[in-house]
Amino acid sequence: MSTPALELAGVSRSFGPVEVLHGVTIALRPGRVHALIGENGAGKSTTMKILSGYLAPSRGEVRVAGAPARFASVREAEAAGIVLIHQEFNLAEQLTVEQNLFLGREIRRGWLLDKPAMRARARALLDRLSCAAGVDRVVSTLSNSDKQMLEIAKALAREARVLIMDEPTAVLTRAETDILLTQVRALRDAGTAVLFTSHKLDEVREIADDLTIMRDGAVVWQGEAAGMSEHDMAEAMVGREVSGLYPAKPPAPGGAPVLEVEGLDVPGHAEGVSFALRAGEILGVAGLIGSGRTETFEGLCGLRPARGRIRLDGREVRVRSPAEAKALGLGYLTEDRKTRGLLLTKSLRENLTLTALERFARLTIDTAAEERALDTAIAEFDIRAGARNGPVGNLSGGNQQKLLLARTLLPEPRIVIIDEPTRGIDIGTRQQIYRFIRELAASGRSIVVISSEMQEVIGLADRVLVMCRGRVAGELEGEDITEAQIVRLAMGLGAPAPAAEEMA
Amino acid sequence: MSDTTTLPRAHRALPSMTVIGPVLALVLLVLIGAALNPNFLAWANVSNVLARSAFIGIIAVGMTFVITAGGLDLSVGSMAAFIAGLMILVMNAALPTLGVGVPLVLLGMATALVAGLAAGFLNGILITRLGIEAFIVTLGSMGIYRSLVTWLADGGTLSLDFTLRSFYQPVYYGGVLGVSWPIIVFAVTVVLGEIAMRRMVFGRHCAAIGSNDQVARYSSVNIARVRLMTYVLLGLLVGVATIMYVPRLGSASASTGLLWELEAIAAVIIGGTVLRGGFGRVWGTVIGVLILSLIGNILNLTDLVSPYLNGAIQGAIIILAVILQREGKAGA
Amino acid sequence: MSDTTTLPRAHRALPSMTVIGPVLALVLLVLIGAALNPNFLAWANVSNVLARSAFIGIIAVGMTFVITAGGLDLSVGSMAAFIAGLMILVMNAALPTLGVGVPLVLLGMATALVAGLAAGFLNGILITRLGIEAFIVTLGSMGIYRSLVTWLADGGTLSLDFTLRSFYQPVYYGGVLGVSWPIIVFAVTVVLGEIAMRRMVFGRHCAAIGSNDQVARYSSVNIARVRLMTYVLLGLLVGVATIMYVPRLGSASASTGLLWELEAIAAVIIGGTVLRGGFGRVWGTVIGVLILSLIGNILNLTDLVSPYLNGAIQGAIIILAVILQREGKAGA
Amino acid sequence: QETKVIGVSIPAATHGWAGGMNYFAQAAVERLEQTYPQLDFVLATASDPGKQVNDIEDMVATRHIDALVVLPFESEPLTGPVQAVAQSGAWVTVVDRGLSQEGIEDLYVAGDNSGFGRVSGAFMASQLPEGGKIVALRGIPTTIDNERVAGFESAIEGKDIEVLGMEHGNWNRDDAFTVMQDFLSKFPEIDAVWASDDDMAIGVLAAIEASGREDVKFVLGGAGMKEMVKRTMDADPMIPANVTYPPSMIATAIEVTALGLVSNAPVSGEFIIGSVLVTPQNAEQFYYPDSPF
Ligand SMILES: Nc1ncnc2c1ncn2[C@@H]1O[C@H](COP(=O)(O)OP(=O)(O)OP(=O)(O)O)[C@@H](O)[C@H]1O
Ligand SMILES: Nc1ncnc2c1ncn2[C@@H]1O[C@H](COP(=O)(O)OP(=O)(O)OP(=O)(O)O)[C@@H](O)[C@H]1O
Ligand SMILES: [Mg+2]
Ligand SMILES: [Mg+2]
Repeated sequence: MSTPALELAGVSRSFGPVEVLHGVTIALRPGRVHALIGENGAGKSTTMKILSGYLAPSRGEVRVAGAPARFASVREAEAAGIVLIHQEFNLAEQLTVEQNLFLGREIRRGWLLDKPAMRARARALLDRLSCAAGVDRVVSTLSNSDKQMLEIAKALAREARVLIMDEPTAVLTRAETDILLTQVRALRDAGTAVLFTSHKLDEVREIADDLTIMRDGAVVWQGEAAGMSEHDMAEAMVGREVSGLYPAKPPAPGGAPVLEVEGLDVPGHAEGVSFALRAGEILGVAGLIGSGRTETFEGLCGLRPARGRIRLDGREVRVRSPAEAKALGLGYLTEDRKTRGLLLTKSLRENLTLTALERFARLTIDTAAEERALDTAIAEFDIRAGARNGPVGNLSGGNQQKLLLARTLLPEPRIVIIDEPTRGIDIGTRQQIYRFIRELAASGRSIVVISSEMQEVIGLADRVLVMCRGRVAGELEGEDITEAQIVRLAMGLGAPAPAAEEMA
Repeated sequence: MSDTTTLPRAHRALPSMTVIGPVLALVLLVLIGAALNPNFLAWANVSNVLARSAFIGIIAVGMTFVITAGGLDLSVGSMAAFIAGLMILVMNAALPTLGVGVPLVLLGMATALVAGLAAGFLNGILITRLGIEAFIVTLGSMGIYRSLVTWLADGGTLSLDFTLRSFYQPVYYGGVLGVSWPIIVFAVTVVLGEIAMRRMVFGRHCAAIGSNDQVARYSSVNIARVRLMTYVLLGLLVGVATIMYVPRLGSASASTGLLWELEAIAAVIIGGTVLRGGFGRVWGTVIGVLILSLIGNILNLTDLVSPYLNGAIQGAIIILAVILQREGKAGA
Repeated sequence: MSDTTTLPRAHRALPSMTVIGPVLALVLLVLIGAALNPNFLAWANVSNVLARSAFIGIIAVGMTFVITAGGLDLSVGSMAAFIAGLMILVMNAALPTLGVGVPLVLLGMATALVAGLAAGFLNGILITRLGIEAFIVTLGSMGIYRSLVTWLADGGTLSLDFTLRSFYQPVYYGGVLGVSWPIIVFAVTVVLGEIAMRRMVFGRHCAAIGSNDQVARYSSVNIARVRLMTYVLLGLLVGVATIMYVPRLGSASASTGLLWELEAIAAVIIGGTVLRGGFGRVWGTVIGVLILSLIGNILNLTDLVSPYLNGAIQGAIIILAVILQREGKAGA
Repeated sequence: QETKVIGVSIPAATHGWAGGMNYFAQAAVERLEQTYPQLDFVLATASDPGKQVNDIEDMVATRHIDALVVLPFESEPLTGPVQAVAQSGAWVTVVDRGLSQEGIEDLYVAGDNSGFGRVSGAFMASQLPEGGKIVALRGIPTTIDNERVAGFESAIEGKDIEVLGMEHGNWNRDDAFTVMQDFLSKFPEIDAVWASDDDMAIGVLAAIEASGREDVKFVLGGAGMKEMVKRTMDADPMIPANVTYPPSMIATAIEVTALGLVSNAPVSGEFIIGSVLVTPQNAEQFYYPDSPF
C-alpha cells in the first residue's frame, strides 16, 4: 500500500480535564476514500480538526506523508494541501457566494481584484456541483443545501491533496448527495485522499474504501469497507444490535382534526397550502429541497409573514408571532440549529429552558428546577456533554440537535412541528428519537415531521403531505406511502389524491 | 459580531480575570487615593463620591440591559437634561396652585418618571418597530432633547423656585443613618438590576437577544417587546436619576448631563458587559461607575499633574482598567 | 448582532430603498435648500459646503473601513485636534530655520501624516493585540488626545505664525479650475476608497472580518493585520484631513474637531454601512456626509426656527434620512 | 427701499454666560426687526470655531450680508474668515473677543477679561486677612480663561494670599460642585473661593452648604447673574460682591451696528465695557430682574 498522505498516530485530545480522544490512529491514503463513523460525540469532528490543523493533539503525532508535522495554523495545513469542510457552516453570511469562495485567496490583476475571472471560476465550480445558486447572491439568502454546496466548492477550489469532509451530506437530498459522491469519486481517481463522515450508512457503504468506526473517543473497528454491511456498521458503532429503527405504526387515529390549515400563503415561498392534523397523528411532510416546506411551517408559526385560515379545535385563530404560536400550543423545531436554534455561547441549561422560561420563574428563575429539567433532558435524549456548564457550541453536532429537540418539547406543545428531526444524528439515537416521537403521538399530541429523508417519512409518518414548488402536490396515506409515490408527487408529476386539485 | 463567539468562552476558561479585573482596578484606585490623601477614605469623601456617582450609576444600570440586548443609547445625557428642565418648569408652574410641599415634589417626580418612560418608549419604538440602528435613533434624539432643553431655558438656565429648592433639597442631601438618598436609591437600583439580570426572565431574554436574536425569535421570545422594554427601563431610570439630580443644584441647562452617555457606556463596558450584546453584569457596571468617579476624585485631591492633563489620565486609566480585565485573552 | 443577518437580505430583496434612500434624502434636502434660497445652488455656496465637508468626509471614508471590519473609532475628532496642534507647533518651531516656503509646509504635512499614522497604529495595536474593545480604546485615546492638545496649547489656542498662515492658506482656499483643494482631495480619497472597498482584497477582507471573523481567520485572512490596517488608514486620513484643516483656521485648540467622531460615524451609517460590520459602502458615506453638512447650511439659509432648535432639526433629519432608507424592511 | 442684511454669529448657549448672551442677541434681533423693517437679520449659533466659520461663509454666500456682528468662539481661527468678510466690503462688528489681527473690524465692543480677573483679585485681596487661603475655579480651558486667571494672579501678587488649589469647573454648575466638594475634602481650612463665574459660584455654594463647613467666609463669582446680584444686594455675607461681564454687550453691538447701517451715523471705533465691582452699595444698578441671566 502507498504511504499515507496524512495520518494520526496514537492521538489523544483533552478539553480541560476531559479527554475526548484516546489514542486514535488513522491513516488516509492517496486515491482512497476513508469513512469515519461513530455515534454522536464519539470524536469524529475532533479527529478531523486535529488532522486539518484546527486543533492540536494533546498527545500523539500527526504525520504528513510519513513525516511528523505540527501545524501552527490552518494556513500551514492548507499549505500542505489539507482542507477541511466543517460540520457547521463556515461562511461569511453577508458576503456573496463568489466572495466566500475566494476569501483569503482572491485572484488579483495587479492591485485590483480580477472579478470576472473569479466569477467565471466560481460559476464553473458550482456547475461542477450542479448548484444553481448565483455567484453574486449574498450567502445569508441561500438555502442550507446551497450553502453546503458552496462549502464543497470552496474545498474543491483549494485543490486539496487531502480532503476532509465532516458530514457534508447532512443537509443534502439524495440527488445532491449523488452529485457530491460523483465529485468525490473523481477526486479519488485523481489521487486525492478523502476522509468523510456521515450518519447515513448507505452512503458510507456506497463510497468508502476504508472504514474507521469510533466509539467514546476510541477506534473500535478499522479496515477495508468492502466486507461491512450497514447492519454491521450500526452494530459496531452503537455497541448493540440495532433493528427495527422505526417503531410500529398503530392504526390511524380518528377523531376531529386538531389543526386545520386552509389556503396558507407564505409570500415568495408557498401558496394555498391546506391540510388537517388529528390528535395522535404523525404527519410527514416530504418534498425536494426548496419546495417551501420549511417556509410554510415557519409561516404557520408566525415566524414569517403569512396569510390563510388556521383553525385550532375548530376555532379560528391568528398566529402573528412565535410567542402567539407558543401560547396556542404550537412548537416548532428549526432545521437550522446553528443560526436559529441554539445560543452557542450559552450553557446547556440556558438553552434548554429558553422557550419555556416562564415555567421556571415566578418572580425569579428557579435555577434548581432548571437543573432538574436539564438532568431529565440529558437522560431522556441521551445528551452527551463533556462539561454541563460549558457553552453549547462545544457539544458535538448531534448532541446539539438532541438538546434542541429537548428544548422544543419542554413547553409541552400540543402540536409539534419538527423540521429535519435527525439531521446529524447517529443511528442508535435516531432509533430513540423515532420511538420518542411515536410516544408523543400516542400521548395525544399531533406531530408534523418535515424531512428530506424519504425513509424517515415513510417509516415514521401515518400520513404524508408532499410539497412541490410551494404547493401541496398530494397527500398519501397507509399503504400508499411509498418511495415511488412520494418522488412522483415531489417532482410534480400529477397528483393521485383528489384533495390536491381542490386546493390548486 | 466578531468577538461574541470567542469572548464568552474566554469568560469560562478564565473566569478569574474578567471577574477579578474590574474589582482589582477599583481596589488599586482606592489604594492610590488613600496613599495620596488621608481624607480620601473619610466618610465625607466616600459619601460625596458615591452620591455623585448615583446619577450616572442609575443610568448605567439601565444601559447594561440595553447593551446586553444588543442595543445602545446615546441620548441618556440630553434626555436627563430635558427631563430635569421639564420637571423644573412643571414644578415652578404648579407652585402657585399646590404651594411648597410634598404634593408638589411628588408631582415633579411623577413628571420625571413619566417623561423618562415616554422618552425611552419613543427611542424603543423607533428602534424596534421601524428597525433603525439604535445608534442613529439615539444620536438623533440626543440632538433633539439637548435642543429642547436649550429652547425651554431660552438658552440659559432653568432654576427651581428658591423656596421650593430648599424644600426639595433633602432628597439629595438628606438620607437615612448618614447615608444620603442618592446612595440608597442607587444601591436599591443595583440590587434590583442584578436580580433582574441574573434571576429573572427579562435578563435572560436580554442576553439571549443580544447573543443571537434569530435564535431568540425562534425560541418564541418576543424580541421586539423585550428590546423595547430595555429602552423603556433605561428611560425610567434616567427619570429616577433626574429626580435625584434636580434637588442638588435646582437647575437645568444645555450643559446638564453633557457626555453622561459616554460615561455610562464606558462604565458598562469597563464592568465587563460585552458591547455587542449577549452578556451583561450589573455589579460590574457599578464597579465601572465607581472607577470613573474615583479617577476624577483622586485627580482633584492631588495636584500631581497639570489639570489640562486630567482627561489624558482618565483616558489612560479607562484603557488600563480594561486591559487588566482582558489580559487573559491577550493572545486571542 | 441583531440586524446583520436580516439586513443584507433586505439589500438584495429591496436594492431600491437602501440604495435610493440616502440619495433621495440628499435630493430632498437640495430641493428644500434651492426652494428656500436662490443662492443655494450658486457655485460659491456649493463650493463652500463641499470644501467644509471634506474634513469629516475624508475621515468618514476611513471610518467606513473601520466600521465595515466590525470596529469603531471615537478618537478621530480629538486626534485631528492633536495632530493640528502638533503640526502648528512643528511648523512654528521650524520657521526660523526653514523660513516661509514650500519645504516648511511639506514638513508640516509630513508631521500630520506621520502623527496620524502613529495614532492610528496605536489604537489599532491596542485593539488587535491586546484584544480590548475598540469602544474603550478609542474612548480612552479620545480623552488623551483632547487633553494633550489642551496642554500643548496651555489651555488656549495654538496659532500658526501669521506670515506662514498666509502662505499656507491656498491649500484650503486655492484650487484648480475653481475647485478648491479640499474638494479635490476629498474626491480623490472617495474614489480610491471606493476602489479599495469594492475592487481590492483589502475591502473584501474588511467585510469578511466584520461579517464573521472566525470564518475569515479560517480562510487564512490575517485578521489582526487587516483590522490594524483599518485603524492605520483611518489615522492617516485624519492626518490628511488635518492638512486641509489647518490652513483654514490656522489654529488648534481644545475645541477643534469636537464631536467629529459622532458626525463621521453618523455619516457612515446614514450612508448604509452596517454598524456591526460586514457591509460597507464608501459612496454612501459621501452622501451621508453631504446630508449632514447640508442640514447646517440650510438652517443658515433661513431663520424659520429658533437657533436653539437647530439641534432638534438636525436630529430629526438624521433619523428621517435613515427611515427613508430602511422603510422597506419596516415589517421585518 | 433696499433691504439690508445683518449677520449675527455667536457661540451656542453652552454655559450660563453664553446663554445670557444668546438671549440678549435674540431679543435685540427681534426688537430691531420691528423697529427697522428695512433690516433683515440672520442669527447663527455655533458649537465650535469650525462651525462658526461655516456659518459666516454661509451668510456671505447665500444671504449677501451687509454687516456682520461676530462674537468669535476663538480669536485665532476666526481672524481669517472675518477678514474675508471685511474685504468683501461688509461692515464688521467684533464683540468681546478681539481678533488676532488689528484693524479688521469697523466696530469693537468688548469686555475686558484681564480686567475682570484684576478686579476679582483686588477684591479678594482686600477682603482677606494676612495669609488668607483660597481656592479658585477656572472655566473651560480657553484664552479667555487664561486672561482672567492671569489678571487675577497679577492682582494678588505680592499680597499674602495663598492659592491652595485651582481646578477647571468649566463654567458649569455640576463640575464646580464636584470640584468644590473635593477641595473641601482636601483642604481642612479654606477662607474664600474665587469661583470666577456665577454659574460656578452656585455649584460652589451648594457644595459648601452641603458640607456644613463654616470656615469658608465668602465666594466671589462673576458675570453678574441676576440671582447672584440680588443676593449681593440683599447683603448675603457669602456673596459680598460680584464682578460684571455683561452678556448684554452683544445687544449693544447689534444695536449700534443696525443704527450705523440705517442712518450712516459714525459708529465705528471701540467700546470697551470694563468690569465693575458690584457691591451691596451699587448692586441695584446691575440688577435686571427680567433678564434670564
Ligand atoms: N471545544 C470543546 N470543548 C470541550 N469539549 C469539546 C469541544 N469540542 C468537542 N468537545 C467534546 O468532545 C466530544 C467529541 O465531539 P465531536 O464533535 O468530535 O463528536 P462527533 O463524533 O463529531 O459527534 P457528532 O456526530 O455529533 O458530530 C464531545 O463530547 C464534545 O462535547
Ligand atoms: N434564509 C433564506 N432567505 C431567503 N430565501 C431562502 C432562505 N432559505 C431558503 N430560501 C429559499 O427558499 C426556498 C425554499 O427554501 P428551503 O430550501 O429551506 O425549502 P424546504 O422545502 O424547506 O427545503 P429543506 O427544508 O429541505 O431545505 C429556496 O428557494 C431557498 O433558496
Ligand atoms: Mg461531528
Ligand atoms: Mg427546510
